[in-house]
Amino acid sequence: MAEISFPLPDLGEGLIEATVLDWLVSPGDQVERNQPLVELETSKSALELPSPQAGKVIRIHGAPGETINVGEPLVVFEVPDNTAGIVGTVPQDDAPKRRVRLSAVLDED
Amino acid sequence: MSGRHTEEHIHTVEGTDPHLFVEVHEPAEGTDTGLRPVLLLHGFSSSTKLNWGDTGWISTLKSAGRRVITVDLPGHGQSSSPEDLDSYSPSRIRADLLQIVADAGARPVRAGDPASGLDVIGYSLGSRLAWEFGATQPELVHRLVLGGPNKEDPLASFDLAAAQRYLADGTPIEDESTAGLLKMAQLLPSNDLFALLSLIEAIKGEPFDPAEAVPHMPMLLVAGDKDERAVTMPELASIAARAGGMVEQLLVPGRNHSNAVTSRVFKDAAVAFLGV
Amino acid sequence: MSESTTAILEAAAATETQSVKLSMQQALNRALDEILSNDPKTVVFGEDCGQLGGVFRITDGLQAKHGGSRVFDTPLAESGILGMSVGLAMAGFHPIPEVQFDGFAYPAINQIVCQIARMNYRSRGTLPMPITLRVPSFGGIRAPEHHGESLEALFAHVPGLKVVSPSDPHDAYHLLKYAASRPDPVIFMEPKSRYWQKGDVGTSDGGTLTGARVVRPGRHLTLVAWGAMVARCLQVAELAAEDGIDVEVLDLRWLKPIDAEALATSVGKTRRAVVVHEAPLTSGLGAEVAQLITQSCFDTLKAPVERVTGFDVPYPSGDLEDEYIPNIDRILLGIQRVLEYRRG
Amino acid sequence: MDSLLPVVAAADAAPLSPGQLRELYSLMAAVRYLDTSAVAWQRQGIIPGYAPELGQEAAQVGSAYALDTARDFAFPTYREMGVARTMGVDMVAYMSTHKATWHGGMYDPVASRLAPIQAVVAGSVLHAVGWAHGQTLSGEDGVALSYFGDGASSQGDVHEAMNFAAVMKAPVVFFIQNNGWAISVPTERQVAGGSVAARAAGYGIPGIQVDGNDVVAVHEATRNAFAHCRAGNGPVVVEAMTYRRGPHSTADDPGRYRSLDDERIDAGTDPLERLRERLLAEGVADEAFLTAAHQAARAEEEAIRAGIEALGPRPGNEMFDFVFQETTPALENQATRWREESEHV
Repeated sequence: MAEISFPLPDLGEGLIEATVLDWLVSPGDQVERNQPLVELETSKSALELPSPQAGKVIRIHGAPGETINVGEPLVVFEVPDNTAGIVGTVPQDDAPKRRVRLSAVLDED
Repeated sequence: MSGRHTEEHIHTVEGTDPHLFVEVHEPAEGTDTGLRPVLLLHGFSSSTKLNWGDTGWISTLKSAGRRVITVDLPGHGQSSSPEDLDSYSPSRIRADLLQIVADAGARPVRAGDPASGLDVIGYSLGSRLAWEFGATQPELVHRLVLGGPNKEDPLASFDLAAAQRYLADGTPIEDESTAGLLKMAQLLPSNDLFALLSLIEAIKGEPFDPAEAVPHMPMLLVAGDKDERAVTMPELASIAARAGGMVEQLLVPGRNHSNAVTSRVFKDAAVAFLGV
Repeated sequence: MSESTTAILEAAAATETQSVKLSMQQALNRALDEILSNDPKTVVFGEDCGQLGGVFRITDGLQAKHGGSRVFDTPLAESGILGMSVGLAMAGFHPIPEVQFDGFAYPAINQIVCQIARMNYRSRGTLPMPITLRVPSFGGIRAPEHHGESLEALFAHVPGLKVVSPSDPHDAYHLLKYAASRPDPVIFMEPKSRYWQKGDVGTSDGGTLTGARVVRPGRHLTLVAWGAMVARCLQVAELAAEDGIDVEVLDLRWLKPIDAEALATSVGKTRRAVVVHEAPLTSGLGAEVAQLITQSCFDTLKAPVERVTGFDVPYPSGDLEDEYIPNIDRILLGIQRVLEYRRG
Repeated sequence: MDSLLPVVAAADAAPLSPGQLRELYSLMAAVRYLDTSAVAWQRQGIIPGYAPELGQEAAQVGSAYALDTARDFAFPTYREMGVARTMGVDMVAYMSTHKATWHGGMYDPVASRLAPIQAVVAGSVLHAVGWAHGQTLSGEDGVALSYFGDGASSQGDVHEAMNFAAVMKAPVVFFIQNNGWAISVPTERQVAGGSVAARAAGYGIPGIQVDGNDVVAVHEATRNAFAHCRAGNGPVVVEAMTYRRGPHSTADDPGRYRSLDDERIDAGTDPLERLRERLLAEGVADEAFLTAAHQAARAEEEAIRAGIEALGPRPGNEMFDFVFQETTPALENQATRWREESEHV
């Protein structure tokens, strides 16, 4: 499993920080891409930040009322690091199964 | 942005087309409740995007199976900024809204038909417009949700002359409310200050008088418990109740006028209140 | 590159360990990163190679680190990607293009066969083609049509091309760096079913990078394989050991040039050989390998060289993949046929 | 002919001087003489085959004359003898491809800035795009000049090349000699959409058509296209409308698909004759100059023919020597086997 940190993005028009209003997810939650993660307030507006990706939330940064700077970690996801490409599945190395038994007399000449 | 862009609609009101930016957002796939559309009216110096998009309202309503009509008020968001003052007057805006929702398919309420009628959610200035729209369109509007509402429009007491002096030569504005509203408007570089001042001037010509026309449909009033602009919400509630309407009030703990709008408590209450 | 990969690599660098545990995906990513850092003339490109980092994430993070002019997305046109590589090589660059899936090398065959393979020859050595064409190859991931093919014989048959396929993360890392450092075009066939398994990658020393490699020594029989089949042959060798048969596994690695000497040495010792590949039987590289072994070991061979391969059918759908790709029992049966063979 | 190119491209370019006009004539005369002679060489058994470009002298000489061999690079097919001659390529080394000496000819493509001769006619169009993108990546200002014909324009690689070049804003001049014929198939049954230049619009790049039999017009159009590319504006399509007056190759019989009358009507005025009349009318050259130019062309052809006749086959070991930069054991073994079994020393 790999961790992917999602930093507070630039929320537009030169904002450098945002205040956490309320978290909409908790560590351990499996979230989908675009699912609301957190309510934030900037000097200009309040907004809901959608998740940039699917994954399991393992850490969140900033309790309600705390301020986070743009670029600082906001949420850390855990994602499987062996996802297949756009098609197919990741093969598993299962214990080898056999039906055939070798039965040969080796003439060691 | 999903949604059908209907800017090509050609109906004019009073002979002119106000060029308001309208979008219709269909319910999320597989969730359609078949309920009437919801019209969203944003606040002063905001926009559909800021007030309803970024805050998660549109996606929340879509996920709840609702069809959503959004409109940027004149001089806001992606709507144009007409030069004539009349385009900004609340009465003209109400007329435009009526045309827009009709074009978007809203039909008068018919008993037993959940698809008929129109629900309206407003915030701040949008709540004032929603109140008046409900009061003047009793056959169309089914329910109202008013966020951050005030019995007097703060824009009515805006010191326009002081604002213009400040913009011209930097003379400080004495009135705190005026200074605050102007600061808010200036924070967003995309705002058209001329248009916003025109809107204020037009509103001053038609100040909000909630008792003059009172909506009779059920309404939900919501504000942050730290919202200083909505301290008169209980008075508004009693005006509506006295007129015989069913009124519910909700205070969102810890929130003020600018950040109550994203609150899940607010959204959940609105979705439940309108989901009948 | 994911945060964990970076962390692993940084930890390795900090303690100066000689090896790190990486998947082939991560090993290839790291090799490309180092090639880009060390050779300013390298350019990495293909469909979705830039922003997305490739559909298998082999180029993940490289555009952000090395810039959009060195790692970039191309339009969806394989002939264009390879033809452009020719021009870039003519302009002095060292292109590392990617064909997203093996089956999409077919639309680029003209540029690969008529141009990349021949420009050095046509120009009498004045226009070398130092192009490393990365091709996610072979089956095993239940992918749709054209997303799992075994084209090694096709490429190996073309004069002017070299062909290599790593079987584990260590070789993937070192062979890619080696291939990219050479002046001739190399088709680099990445066994996509092995992208995710981790292995030790010795970062300081790659060992010998030309020729084949004995991945398991044995006395009684040589299994010759490459790409994803090497891991399967290693499993077979362990099972054969249970039955008292000591199997040597030779990873051919280079499919052109084939290491004839390694074949002679291994089979000269074991005197029995089975060659295993995913590609169809007829005119597959197994025939070439069998001929090379026969040439060098005819006098001492105890049995004809056996081939355990895919069939002469289009690469089948995922549901039939296990029926097509040589499985453990089919390889064991091939071994049994060789062991049972008696002259006359 | 219409042009979508910005006027700025041509603004700083002076008109061709009398000296340059005379040089163009000398080049075209040399090319005409060598071209017609090469057909004769084939009849005489000096070379096994040749692809004539009779009638395309203005298109080839006029376009290549705009190329700066210090920084640009040309990508030919196999019918660009006039381009090679204009670029100053050693013509014995160039014509050796038609002697069947070596596929790409014996000239040095790197030094001469002319890519090896190419029989897959659209193959090199993508190479031009790659080379041009390399100029962008290196921050250099070279321009790739890609030659192909109306026939090659049917190849998918030409579409991919134009799309890639447009997406990457690569400095490429796609120079099409529309000579009316892809072997036996006329343009109207080869090129949909009216013209090759018309396709440029689909890629959002300028496409111009030019009278390919007017060397001055061809030169100016190409020069403007180069300026457009060099200014960082991306690729340009130039379609020179000309006529293949001869057969496709010395093995081709045009009588099977067009009549002599067709040829007379469709070919228009001979481009060499057109330039001659212009030079005389404008007083840029006199009969003495023209006579001298033809004498020089003849002398040049004789020297080239002597060089070609003297050209023996390449040593057989070169078959093996140029496959790779780093040969393989198998190839070495084969070379050894060949030497032992086949080399006649």
